[in-house]
Amino acid sequence: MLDRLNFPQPWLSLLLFAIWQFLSDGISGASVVLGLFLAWLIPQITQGFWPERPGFIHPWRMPVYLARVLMDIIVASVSVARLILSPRAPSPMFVCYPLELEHPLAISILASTISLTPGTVSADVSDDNKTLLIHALDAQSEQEVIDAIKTRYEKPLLEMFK
Amino acid sequence: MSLPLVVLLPFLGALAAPLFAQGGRTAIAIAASVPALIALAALYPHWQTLADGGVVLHSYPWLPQLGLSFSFRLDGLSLLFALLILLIGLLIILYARYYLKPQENVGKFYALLLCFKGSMLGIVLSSNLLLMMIFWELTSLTSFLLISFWTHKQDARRGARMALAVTGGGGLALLAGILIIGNIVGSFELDAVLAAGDQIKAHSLYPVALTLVLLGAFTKSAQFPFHFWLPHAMQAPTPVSAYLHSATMVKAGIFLMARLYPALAGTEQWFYMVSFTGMATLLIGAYVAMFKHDLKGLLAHSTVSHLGLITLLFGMGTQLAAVAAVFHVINHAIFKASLFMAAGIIDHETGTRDMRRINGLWRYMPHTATLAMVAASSMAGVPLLNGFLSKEMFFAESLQLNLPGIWAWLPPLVATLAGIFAVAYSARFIHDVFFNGKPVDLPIYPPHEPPRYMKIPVEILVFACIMVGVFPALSVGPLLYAAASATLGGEVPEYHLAILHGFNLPLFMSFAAFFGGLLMYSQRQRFFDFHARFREIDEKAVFEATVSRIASLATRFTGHIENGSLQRYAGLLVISVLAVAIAPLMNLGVFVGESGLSPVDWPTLIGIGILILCALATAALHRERFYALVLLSVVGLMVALGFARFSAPDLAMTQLSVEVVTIVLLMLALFYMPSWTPIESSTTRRLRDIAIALAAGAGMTVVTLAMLTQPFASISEFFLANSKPGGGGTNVVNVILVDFRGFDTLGEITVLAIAALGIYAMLKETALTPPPGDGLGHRWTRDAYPLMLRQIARPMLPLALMVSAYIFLRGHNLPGGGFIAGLITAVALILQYIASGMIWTQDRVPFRYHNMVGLGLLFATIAGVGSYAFGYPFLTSTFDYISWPIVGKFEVASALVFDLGVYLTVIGATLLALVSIGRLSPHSAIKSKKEGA
Amino acid sequence: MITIALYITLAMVMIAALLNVYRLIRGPDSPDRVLALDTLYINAIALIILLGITLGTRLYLESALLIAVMGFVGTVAMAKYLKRGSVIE
Amino acid sequence: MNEIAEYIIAALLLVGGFFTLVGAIGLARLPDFFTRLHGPTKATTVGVGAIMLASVLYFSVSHDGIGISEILITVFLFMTAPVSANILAKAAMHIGVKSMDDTRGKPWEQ
Amino acid sequence: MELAFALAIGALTASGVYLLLRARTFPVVVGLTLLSYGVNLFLFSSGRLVSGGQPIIGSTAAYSDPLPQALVLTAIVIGFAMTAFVVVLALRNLADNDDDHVDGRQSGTDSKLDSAEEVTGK
Amino acid sequence: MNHWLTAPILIPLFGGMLQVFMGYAPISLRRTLALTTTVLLLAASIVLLVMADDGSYRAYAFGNWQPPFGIVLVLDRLAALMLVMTSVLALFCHLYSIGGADEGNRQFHALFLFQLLGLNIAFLTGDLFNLFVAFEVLLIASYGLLMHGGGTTRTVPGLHYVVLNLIGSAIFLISVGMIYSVTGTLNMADLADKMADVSDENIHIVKAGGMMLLVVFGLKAAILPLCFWLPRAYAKATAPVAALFAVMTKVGIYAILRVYSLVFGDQAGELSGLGMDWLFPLALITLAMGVIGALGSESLKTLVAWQVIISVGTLLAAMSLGSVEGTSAALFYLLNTTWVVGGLFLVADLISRQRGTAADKIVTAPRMRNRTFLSVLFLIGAVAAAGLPPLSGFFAKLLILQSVTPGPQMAWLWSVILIGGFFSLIAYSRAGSIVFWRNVEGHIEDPGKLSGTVSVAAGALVALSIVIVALAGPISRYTDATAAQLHDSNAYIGILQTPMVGEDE
Ligand code: NA
Ligand code: NA
Repeated sequence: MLDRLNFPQPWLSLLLFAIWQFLSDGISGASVVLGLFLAWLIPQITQGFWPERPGFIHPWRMPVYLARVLMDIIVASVSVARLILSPRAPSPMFVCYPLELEHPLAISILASTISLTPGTVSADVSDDNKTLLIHALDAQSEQEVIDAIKTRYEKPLLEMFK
Repeated sequence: MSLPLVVLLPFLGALAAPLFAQGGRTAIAIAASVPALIALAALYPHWQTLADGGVVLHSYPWLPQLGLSFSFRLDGLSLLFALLILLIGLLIILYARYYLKPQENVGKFYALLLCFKGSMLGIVLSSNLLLMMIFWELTSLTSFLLISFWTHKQDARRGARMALAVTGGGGLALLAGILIIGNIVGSFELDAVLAAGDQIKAHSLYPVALTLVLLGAFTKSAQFPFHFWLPHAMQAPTPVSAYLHSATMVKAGIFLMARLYPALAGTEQWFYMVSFTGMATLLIGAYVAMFKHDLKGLLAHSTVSHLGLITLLFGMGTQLAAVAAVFHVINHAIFKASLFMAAGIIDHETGTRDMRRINGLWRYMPHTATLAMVAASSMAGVPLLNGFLSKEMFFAESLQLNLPGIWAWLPPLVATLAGIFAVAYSARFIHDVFFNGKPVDLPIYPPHEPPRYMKIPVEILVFACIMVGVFPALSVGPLLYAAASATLGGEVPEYHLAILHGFNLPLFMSFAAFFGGLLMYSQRQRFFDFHARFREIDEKAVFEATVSRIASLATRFTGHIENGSLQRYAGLLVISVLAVAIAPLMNLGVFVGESGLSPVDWPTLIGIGILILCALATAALHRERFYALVLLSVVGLMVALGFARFSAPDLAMTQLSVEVVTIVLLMLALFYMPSWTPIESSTTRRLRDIAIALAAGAGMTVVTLAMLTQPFASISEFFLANSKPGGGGTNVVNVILVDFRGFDTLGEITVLAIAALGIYAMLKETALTPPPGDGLGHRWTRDAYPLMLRQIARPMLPLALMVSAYIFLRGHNLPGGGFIAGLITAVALILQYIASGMIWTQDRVPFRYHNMVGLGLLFATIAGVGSYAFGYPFLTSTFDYISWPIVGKFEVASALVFDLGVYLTVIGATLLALVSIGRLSPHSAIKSKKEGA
Repeated sequence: MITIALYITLAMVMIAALLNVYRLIRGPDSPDRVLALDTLYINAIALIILLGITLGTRLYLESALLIAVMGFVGTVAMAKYLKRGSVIE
Repeated sequence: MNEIAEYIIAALLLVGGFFTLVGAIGLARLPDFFTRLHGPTKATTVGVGAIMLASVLYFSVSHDGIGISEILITVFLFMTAPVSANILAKAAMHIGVKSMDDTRGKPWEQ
Repeated sequence: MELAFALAIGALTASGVYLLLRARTFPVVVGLTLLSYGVNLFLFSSGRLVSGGQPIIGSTAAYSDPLPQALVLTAIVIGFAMTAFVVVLALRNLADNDDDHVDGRQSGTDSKLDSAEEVTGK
Repeated sequence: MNHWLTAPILIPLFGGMLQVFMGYAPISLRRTLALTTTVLLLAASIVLLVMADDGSYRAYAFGNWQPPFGIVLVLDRLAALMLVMTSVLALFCHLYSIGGADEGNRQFHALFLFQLLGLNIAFLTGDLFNLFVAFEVLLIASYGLLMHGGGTTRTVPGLHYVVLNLIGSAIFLISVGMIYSVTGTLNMADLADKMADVSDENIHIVKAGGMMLLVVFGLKAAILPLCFWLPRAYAKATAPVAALFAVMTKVGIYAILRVYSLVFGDQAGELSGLGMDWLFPLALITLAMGVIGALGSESLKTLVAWQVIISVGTLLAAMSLGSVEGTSAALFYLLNTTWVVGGLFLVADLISRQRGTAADKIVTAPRMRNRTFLSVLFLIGAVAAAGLPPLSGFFAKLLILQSVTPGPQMAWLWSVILIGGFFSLIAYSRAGSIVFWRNVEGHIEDPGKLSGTVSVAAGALVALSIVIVALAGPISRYTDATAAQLHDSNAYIGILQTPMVGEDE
């Protein structure tokens, strides 16, 4: 019994604890106790579902990356809005993007980023996790799209995940 | 006590009889005789009372609400019948001992015979009409079983069913008649009824009551036009025919007429109904008897005729006629029983009853022949035999009927004609059987005399024929007097029992009948030829065909209405609702009530517009099933928004979660189903359905509008006021769910649990072939678990659990609670199944859903039972605010345990259901894992 | 100020919802419909938030959260049905 | 209430409403499924995010303290929108939804 | 507002009833779902329509009637259980009879008139 | 606070939960526990019957909330009678099921006990919406039970049964909404109290709601034209389930009796006796339809299933007379018909097991084993069901016939009941003589042996018709008192004044 009194996924526990404090409208004795309990209990239940730890090596770079993505999202929205409202027909294109990332979580993050950022939506990941199919709404050339993604998103992610 | 004993003993004997069956036929016959012997002994002490004109009454209360009592009455009439039943019964028992074959089921036979005897005694001894009714129907039932004793014979089965249908059906009419009489008199006790004759006859319902009672009597006593069952009942073993169909049961109808004579007779209606029925029966029975080649058939039709004779006598309505009727009951019972037994012996010894084959038996069995010839002579009305006496009385009475004009000739004419036929068929019975050349391939040849003891009953009866014929006053005088007196209610007319009453018109009629009959028999071939021109109706076949036809009509009719179409049943249901609701709704008058309409707000209106559009589109476009699901989702979403818009956050959340789970469920099912619904109904049909649907929709609209615009007050003020102080929560909906109406919630999670268990059980052995691709010709993709989905789904689970915990804990005070929390957890788990598959997920779920369902129910129930300890009723909640160091002040409510039960049940049930369906899929080869093992 | 903005926003969101329904009914293909439904779900989140602001209460926020969760699961399930047939296997 | 906050809230609301509408217009107007995918994925998500932010601000300023649920919803939306888009795109490619004529490149066989 | 609301309930009922009268399990289930939406809204509205009156003590001045809300909540959950069961039963029907008819007839023995009209998908 | 009132609910609930947990325990253990539960339930029901016989109303307020605010259970003579009737039937059905019919589904006993739970809640509850919940509990359990036993034949009738009842549930909810929207309450006593005060504008809504409720109850009770789902469903169900279902239609009858004698009782002013004028003719037509169905039946179980419909027609006809006598007679008949029909389903199943492929079809077949025993059982059952003397059915019918006062109603009732009885007689004699007597050459391959338990269960249930006759006096005294109590709705309304725990009494 005692050996179960651990935190199998400390990061997750921490995250859950933090979220609990937000959810319970301010920090109080009760919320801390309950938060601790849940931060322990929930990973106990769910640890089977999340066995592979993400291979984070530089987690602190995440906020920077997220901030960049957030900015890009806003820009993307504006550009999509402009395109949608303009009478001009878009010139779309499917792009096959060669992946360097290997970890599935990292690939997912990249694919998500691509979908949220200007002009592109990730449509598919190849079975061997080597290629990403991207639909670009209004792109000039395939290489241009690939290069933009490579430098702007995949590089930082490569640094974070190994 | 002795009277109930007399009736009940045979029933007890019936229970005991099969035990004696082991001891062989003799043992059981002796055992079966015991009840009758005891009964005779029990009746003997009452004789003096009866001879003095008294009545013996034994009465015990039974069901006063019904007017039913356990009361018995012994008077002359019932004594006469009881003696017939008991004495002839004894003879029958003896006779049957030899008649039945050792390998036959004698236990069953004697048991049934005793049951019958008890029922018959019950009829004649009952002093309560309802009690009599019970025994009446019992005789129908037991006779049904006796007639069909040889169940392997088709004719026996059919004859039995026909007898049951006619006599049982008549019994129902009789029941109605008796109930009316009881209603008029205010009692079913015989004394009261017999005393209330004038009251009954004056009542407006008298004609109905009389008709119904007579229907009962006529069917039982085989009166025209219900006589047809009796000859077919002759498929019974001969002891049964002799006992039931000549001596006793068929006399029950006669008994009834005699019994109720003071209460019902003496009116024109009685006269016409009874005497004309009797006349018709008399004539038809006598006529047909002549042409029967079957020995028992002849006797059966003769019985019909004689029963008609007795009925006619009762119908005449004069006191002397009634005396004659009672007298003929005795005489007929005696000679006809002996004749049946003789016929049974002949059948027994020759193997056939066909008179065309049976000839010249005189040479083989002179003893039996002598007996039969005497009895047959009695039946023909030969002087010095008992039959002659009552027949003379009958002829005399037939002359007394004062019918108007030329009709006055009818009764004597019919009587004489019937007499002629009677002599003719009696002559046939004698001549055609015992003389008339040599036997024609008898199955048993040469015939012998039967065993000695088999003849004894016949001898006794034939002896009685002679005794009564020669010394009527001495032999039956007192009994007849007592019976007649009881029948007539005390006043007995002057009558003389003598061998001869001098040379008068009745005697002349007898002579005419005698010689006419002999003449007719000598010219029989002409009559046979004449009769052969008419097609003989086989009533049994007609009856059988009628029943079959009714049955097949019923089958067709039922099949037509109950056609197995859900559409029809559902349509009927909806139409029924419309039918009952339409009148009140039409009366609504104004559609918009007092409170009027509230102002419109456009966004809501647009939302409602979308809702209506998508609802109608779902119906209109339902054939493309997936499309219908998408539209349905929109409708569900809009409903949820509607709940939120009109102040029901809890409902909005529940609706949303349930809707998604439902859609997932529908898609799980749709996978195996055709993607398209073909058009299968005609345009008319669809138009009709549209009309029904529109009517239902219009009705709901009208009701809703009327309802929403009326001012309103409800008990909810109490909930709002007491939620916080009494229930410890500010979310009133939640407090209602877990506290005020917690019992509903317990029921509801039980429903959820049962549904899940039922689904699990139902799908356990179901195998479905999944389609190889969608309906549009695409094969399914190989990629079952897309990478992005898998990656996002996994962190979703702990987050969802966190949110569930949050929603759960705040539920008592803010929107949320066990349900919604449960559904969030369930949906998060479902997402795991969708993203990563059954095997993967199932391996990681640390609990079994079955147990979770059970545990949830258990928590909720225990939370409820807990209050017993404090002397409070089930589900009384308690809460307190507790202060702990560090933690601070917090609320503890027992309702939370209840809500935890809800939470667990919802998760367990939802997943058990979905996983059970998911397991059908070919990829989930984990049937024996976790859930299945 | 906020009230006017609320009304304008509400109008825009409602128009958006109508456009989504148009796409949903128009199709032409099932993915279009599911996409429209998904978008409608997200619109519904906006509506709920706006409702909360209008009423000045946060009691409806969890409904919004639930729409987000349920909309996602619903979309995923439908998309999986379209390409794979069996949603849970 | 703080007037600046009011302006910010109003602006956020309008921006949110605008993007929501734009996403829907894109869904309604763009020529093929894959192009239609872009509008909702980005614009609508951002629009709702803005409205959410308005809500956070509104309740923080008015009375109820900081609204974290809205943030949670927004984060959730940003996490799931790409996944929805992805799986829908896969479904569309599987079904063989027509892409507009001058699309370069080809969707994958599923 | 009430009129629109009433019309919505009417539309849900009408659509539901029409689908209930179809000959296959799937539309029947969809019809049941629609009908139950209508019924739930109706039962909900038996406490009348109130804006911003969520029955959370202290959250508003005038509360809407909480009792119908609780009843509808119960009804929704029960309805879900029932729908789940009937869906599974429909599957079972499909498995047992190779057919999703509800009108008791076997596939292939459809009457002439009906099969003449039959249209099979796209 | 008298906790006995919760016994008929808690016993099957705990018993059922235990079964859920024990799905994988040895079958003998599960059977023992399940049967123990049923026996306990019977004992508790008898205790309640004795309690109720003092003629008072006992209210049990869940959560200690004063009615009409909380949910109350109300025990009166009628409720107690229904409880005992159901637990007796259930005991024998359960006994029969452990003779082997419970195999193949680990949840059978759980479903069975939950079914009883739902029934008991329905009989005891004093709350209209809780009645809905009770219906749902018993229905969902019955769906599960109906599908029990594998095979494909019961799927379609099961589907029909389920869908129709789901529509019924929807209608129930609409009715509840309509009635609540006017009265603002759900407690039946409170509703009864408020009926006279319903305003003229609102009365039509209540009327429509009340009538729709009647349709719902009519659907459960299987009254024409809502009865067609029943024959196939019952005929196809596993025998002990079909036998238990003998009580299912009676729940509808009970609900009609309860709601329309209380809420729309004498005190209800213009609303009193709502719908009863519809009921009488419909009941008679139902009876007639039942008889026609019975005549046309091609199997014994179908025949018995139509007998259920005959019973319903008879019961409703007597009830809709609206008199104390009529109600009492109906209750007497109810007891008789429920047990006998249940028994007949079991007997039909026993017969069917002895006849090889002919099963229970009314056709000639090789001679069955144990013919005498089975034919006696069938005879008793048929006599009791067809209403012939000397068994209970006759007395019940007699009571019904006598309960009507002279007039056109009497003419109709008598004619239909008596003529119906005549044709039932023909139907039963035809079926019995074909099944038992009309044999063809050949032998049945390995008919299952009749085990003691199943024979006892089936025999005991039909033999109850003899017991009823023996106890006819006390039983009819009880039903008289029940009917009298039922017709005094004001006494029931008195439960609103029941003191709560902690209040001064
Ligand atoms: Na001859
Ligand atoms: Na499909």
